[in-house]
Amino acid sequence: MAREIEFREALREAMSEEMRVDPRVFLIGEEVADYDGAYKVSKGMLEEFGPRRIIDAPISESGFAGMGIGATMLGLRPIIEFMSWSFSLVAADQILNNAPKILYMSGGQLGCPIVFRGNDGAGGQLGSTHSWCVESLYANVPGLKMVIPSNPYDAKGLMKSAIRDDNPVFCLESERLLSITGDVPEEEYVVPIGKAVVRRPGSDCTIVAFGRTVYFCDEAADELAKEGIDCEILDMRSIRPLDLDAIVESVRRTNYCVVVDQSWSFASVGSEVAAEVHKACFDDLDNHVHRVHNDDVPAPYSYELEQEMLPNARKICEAVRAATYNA
Amino acid sequence: MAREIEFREALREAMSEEMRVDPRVFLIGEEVADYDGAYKVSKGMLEEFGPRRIIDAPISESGFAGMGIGATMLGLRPIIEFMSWSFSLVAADQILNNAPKILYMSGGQLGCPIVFRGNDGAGGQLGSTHSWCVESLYANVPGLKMVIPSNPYDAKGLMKSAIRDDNPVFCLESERLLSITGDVPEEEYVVPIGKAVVRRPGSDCTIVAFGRTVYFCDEAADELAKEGIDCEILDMRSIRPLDLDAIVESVRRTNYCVVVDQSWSFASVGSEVAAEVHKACFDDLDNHVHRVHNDDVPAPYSYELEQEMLPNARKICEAVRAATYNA
Amino acid sequence: MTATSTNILKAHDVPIPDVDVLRGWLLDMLRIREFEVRSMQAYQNKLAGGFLHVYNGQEAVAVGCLGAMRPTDPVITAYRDHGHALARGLDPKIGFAELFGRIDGCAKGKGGSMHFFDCDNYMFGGHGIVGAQCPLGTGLAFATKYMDEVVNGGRSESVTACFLGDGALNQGAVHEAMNLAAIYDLPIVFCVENNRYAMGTAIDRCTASGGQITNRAVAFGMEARTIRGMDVIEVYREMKEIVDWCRAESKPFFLDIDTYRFKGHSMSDPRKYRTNEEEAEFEAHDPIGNLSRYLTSSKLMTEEEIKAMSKSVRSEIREALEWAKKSPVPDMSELHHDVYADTWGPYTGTSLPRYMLEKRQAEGGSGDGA
Amino acid sequence: MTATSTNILKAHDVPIPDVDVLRGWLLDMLRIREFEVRSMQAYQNKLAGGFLHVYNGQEAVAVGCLGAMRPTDPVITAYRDHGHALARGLDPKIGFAELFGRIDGCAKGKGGSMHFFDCDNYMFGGHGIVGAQCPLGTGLAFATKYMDEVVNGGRSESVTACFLGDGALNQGAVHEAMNLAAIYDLPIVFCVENNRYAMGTAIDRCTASGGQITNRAVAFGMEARTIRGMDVIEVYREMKEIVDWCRAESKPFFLDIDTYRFKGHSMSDPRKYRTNEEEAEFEAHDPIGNLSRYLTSSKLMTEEEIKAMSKSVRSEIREALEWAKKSPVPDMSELHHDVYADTWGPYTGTSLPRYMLEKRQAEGGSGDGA
Ligand SMILES: Cc1ncc(C[n+]2csc(CCOP(=O)(O)OP(=O)(O)O)c2C)c(N)n1
Ligand SMILES: Cc1ncc(C[n+]2csc(CCOP(=O)(O)OP(=O)(O)O)c2C)c(N)n1
Ligand SMILES: [Mg+2]
Ligand SMILES: [Mg+2]
Repeated sequence: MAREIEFREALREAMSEEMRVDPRVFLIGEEVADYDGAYKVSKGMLEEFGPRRIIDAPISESGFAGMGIGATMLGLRPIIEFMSWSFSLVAADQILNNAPKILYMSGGQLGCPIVFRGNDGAGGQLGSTHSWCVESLYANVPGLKMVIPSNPYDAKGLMKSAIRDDNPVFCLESERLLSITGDVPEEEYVVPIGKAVVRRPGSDCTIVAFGRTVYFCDEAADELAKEGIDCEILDMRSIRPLDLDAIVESVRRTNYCVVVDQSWSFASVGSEVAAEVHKACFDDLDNHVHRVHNDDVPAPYSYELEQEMLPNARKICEAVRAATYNA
Repeated sequence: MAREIEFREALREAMSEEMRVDPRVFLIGEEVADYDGAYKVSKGMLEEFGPRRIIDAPISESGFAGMGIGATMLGLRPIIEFMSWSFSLVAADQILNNAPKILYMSGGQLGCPIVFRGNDGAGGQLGSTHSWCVESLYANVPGLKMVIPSNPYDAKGLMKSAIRDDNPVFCLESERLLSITGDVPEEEYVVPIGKAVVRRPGSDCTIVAFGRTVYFCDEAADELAKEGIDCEILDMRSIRPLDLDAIVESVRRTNYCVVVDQSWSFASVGSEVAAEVHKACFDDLDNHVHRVHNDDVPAPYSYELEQEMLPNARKICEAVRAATYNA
Repeated sequence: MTATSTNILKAHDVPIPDVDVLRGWLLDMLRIREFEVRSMQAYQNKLAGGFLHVYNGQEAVAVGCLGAMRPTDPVITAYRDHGHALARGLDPKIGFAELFGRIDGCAKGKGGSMHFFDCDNYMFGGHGIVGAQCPLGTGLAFATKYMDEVVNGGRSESVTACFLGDGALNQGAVHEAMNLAAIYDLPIVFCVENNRYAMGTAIDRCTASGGQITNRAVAFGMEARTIRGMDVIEVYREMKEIVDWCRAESKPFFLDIDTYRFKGHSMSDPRKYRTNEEEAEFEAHDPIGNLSRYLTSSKLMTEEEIKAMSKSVRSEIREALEWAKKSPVPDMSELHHDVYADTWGPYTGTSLPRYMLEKRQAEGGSGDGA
Repeated sequence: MTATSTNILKAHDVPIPDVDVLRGWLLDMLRIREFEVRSMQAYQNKLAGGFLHVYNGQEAVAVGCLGAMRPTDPVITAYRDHGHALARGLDPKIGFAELFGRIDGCAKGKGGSMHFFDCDNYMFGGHGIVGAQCPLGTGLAFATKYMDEVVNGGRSESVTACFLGDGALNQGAVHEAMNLAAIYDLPIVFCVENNRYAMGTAIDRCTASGGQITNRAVAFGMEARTIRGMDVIEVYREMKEIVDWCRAESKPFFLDIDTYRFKGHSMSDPRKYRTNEEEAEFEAHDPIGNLSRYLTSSKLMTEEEIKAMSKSVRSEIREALEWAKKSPVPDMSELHHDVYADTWGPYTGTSLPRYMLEKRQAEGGSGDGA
């Protein structure tokens, strides 16, 4: 039985269900308790779990992220909410130097089962300090996993997997998607970390998409369909591990590939995909992998400039046409 | 007239010469003054310039990096020494959210002419928190420039360019290279940011190298020469801007390309090079771009494990052989 | 406070400025208030986007503090920055244009509400990351001192005002900045606009020793004081003593200013974390009302004069808003402009915003952005 | 200190432990000293690499503090960590093996000198980034309290000791951690090993209020005290009072421990920033000498007994070192082991280090790393 619920509700259900069965799980972040969450993701959770498990934090990202990591060393399984991943830069040392490395540095003595989650990407005219797409910044680091759901079903399923995972998992949510609704089963399920899904089958060009960009791709694919270009959209769902097999399988059929990544291009998830696809499909590709990214500039405030900066449908169409020699 | 001087002396000469002509330039960092620098890069500078311009800082990277950025807003041109780039993660917000974006956020009112410099990369059994190669972490961000010299000549020339540049420039120095010597002219010169140089001409395979890896590549090229594979080594010198033209020019001749990057592979400078070379040289490449990186694990302490983790000559040989179908 | 210099007055000896100055402050506060009221409307009408944090209720802080400073003393603050920029002389129309993301904005529409920069008036932003302006603020103070003493061989002349919220007190960078200011003897006032809440979090819930935040200064052996922030004259007199002291001594100071934001944290805040009674109590201490009452009761202005001023502010702000609405959206070429100071690849260098260029042209300058 | 619980002794009432305990402390301190002396030699002989920060001179701090705690009270520290690990019971041979980068090390040779972990003994590292262990330390205290109170519905039983250097006081993360400990009432002692220098920087050069660092606790309304750190009995008695109080009250405490490192910051430090006279003065207060003198003058041990102990420590440590030298370097397969807890791609899961597996096997456990 499925119901239609919001993306934020799906996240909340995942957290609440896991907290019901595992007392070691708790949620901490700014405004997550009394205020019901800055974006209402944790709405009502204080009421159910009380202030010992739903914890309001001071504006000390480095402090409370590090506190969570420390708590894993004695067996707790924290969920750390960053109001926005944009605010995680002040905690970069804790989340990149400690969480993903403690297992290694301790020679296997101590794992770090922790979830870091929050809004990622442009939220709508938030300007350049508040619009980080941290995936390309942070995915470079081994020892962490990273997921980026595009719909309520995946949001819930991936969040449950993340909480159960014995490694640090970075969950990237888009503020622009929090209010979208989608079918989510009543029954228990998880979505495995590291598995992509074909969001739209097609034969002419593979489009590799992450998170919110799936919708831009869909829009573009509708447009391109009218021109007779039949696109296959892969919703990657995870960034680390990256489901390269799924991409390769698709590209072997389509012989063309476009990757759409909402972060900046240089040394990005998009460059990684392009490099790996060229490696795995050198003889299959009839053109080089085309990339669509945020423009390589700080995020502007102006609505018009921001729209132009984003990896929008127009840019995707242009890239697919160019990639498939239909330009 | 050239003299042979150490890499660290070359850096020091660059800073001192610029400080002599421009009173707005100053150096701040931990132990840079009284202690003569943790790695003696700033040795003697306190004596020449006094404690108002060579400034010992507390262990507050976020604080003094931010202080430097603030000082640019009134026209100063700070040089910020991170004892190691590994310690810059606690300052990530200041160096990534402020320095590269203030010009944009202020609509052109305020540029940020600042140099951040320090040791980057494995220093020799320093373990996983102290062995960061920040290039793949930070190069994603527009608004900054990044250089990575491999020898005293470039170290001096690039540092002078960096200090004169009106943008934030990240200078990545390798502790392992600080003591190497090389010819440096007595006369004034600069090395432009964004220009690669052919370190060794060759016709069979282009090797794209950054900083310290140039030496690993040279070692490998010697070995490969014995096998009849004639490698061309490009010393990129700058990461942002990346001199793609130089790579393309070479690959068009050799038709093969290996990129050697001392950072982790995922979403890295290496993936960027691979992606862009495939794009620019799709019809020229006779094989996909091969990549050599640090192994995708936290830096281990053990000497043997660390040597194995690094992008060493053996791995480069293997990659070149594979790339050129000589495996 | 151990002021050794002789020409420093104690706050209670600082003379109340003459009526022209007081009138100017009233005008400034009215202008800020009206600007914010119109900003909220514009936000609701989708003329402005992103986050909007208004300053209603805190006007006496910016106006009183900046009133005690020289126009060339640097100022920096967080994202609740309209008041400081206007008090420093930013033309409201340039402010609105920024808010609407238009090319005539102080940041060409690239910065938005959180990034009001106006460097000609020594206003250095407008910063969105909580606390991150504090290291920058120490940098401003470092720079004035360095310029005066090291480059020009004179004595330090300027004092920097670095504003921050009570919530910012829990960011590590703020502590680092305070330590730096202390050890390098930087002339800077850390002005905490203690409006008792960080979003929905009352200060004592997440801030240890929140009842006495001057304790945070004790950590660094820094002079500190708590003052009331709803009376602009009081703010001015306290700040005047402090700024004079910082200037004379070249030392930092920590100022805890008790104030209140009348509206929500941003436009999406339903303010469930506080009562109507509490809000009403503070609204009774409206800084504009306070100064108006003082002016009328001391017979410096009549009610009619104040009403007239209020009315003229309303029309000034309405006109500014209309002007801004007509400003064009930035050309798409702006996207790659102002990223780097120089021109390379897709980047087209940088230039000053239009209002600054025009000012320079009017002053007979070359007008280029160099 | 406002201890309300009745069974808390004031430091001066804490009884001096009986001779077996004191003898144990002497043994611990001798063992640490000898371990460090041999480590330095091994470093010079290139058996060890990376950075080596030795603990000579500070032994009374680790031994005295941990002596006042329960063996299940968590401990965490920075990179100068050998002393804490040994005082907590890490076998010196496992320590040397780690130092030499061998598979028998506590971190399989992957961590090195700066990362001595020994979680069976509640020793949670060994952390290289200055100050970064402090948020982690609050996390340990949070976890014990949460486990005791929330998961098990009882009352908080454990106290965490979080060691840091005086230089770490200037890292923002330390302040954030202290605030968190204060607002969540976490049972943790921030033990500042105030050895007066951060590398070459004397404390008052870069640390505001460096002459009285307990001021840093005032900022958070946290209880604090300065104690002398060269006499293990004194350290123990002070720490005992404090730990008992933290346990009873579930509250944090800030402890400033006056000590001295006899050697350089690390092996490359020529110590030009201080005088021979200063060093000699402190060496006269060697904590080992202090305790030895106490033991002989109170006729608890004879000089001969101490000499014999010292000799037996020397041979124990020599044997440990020889043992470690024979431990194999890690197999190259270790490179991709312990990166992730699970197995995927090139990663081969994780397992406990050998000495822990053996211990579990000896105790009849399953011995797998789960
Ligand atoms: C590092 C960081 N964390 C979180 C946020 C989100 N945030 C913006 S304002 C704010 C509250 C700040 O409160 P305070 O400092 O008291 O300033 P006020 O809004 O009251 O003026 C928060 C949590 C942010 N911008 N930066
Ligand atoms: C964030 C960071 N910055 C700089 C360093 C380099 N560093 C290592 S130890 C040290 C001095 C620390 O002094 P203190 O905290 O007093 O500890 P002590 O060495 O005296 O035990 C410095 C600067 C580091 N490891 N981490
Ligand atoms: Mg506030
Ligand atoms: Mg010290």
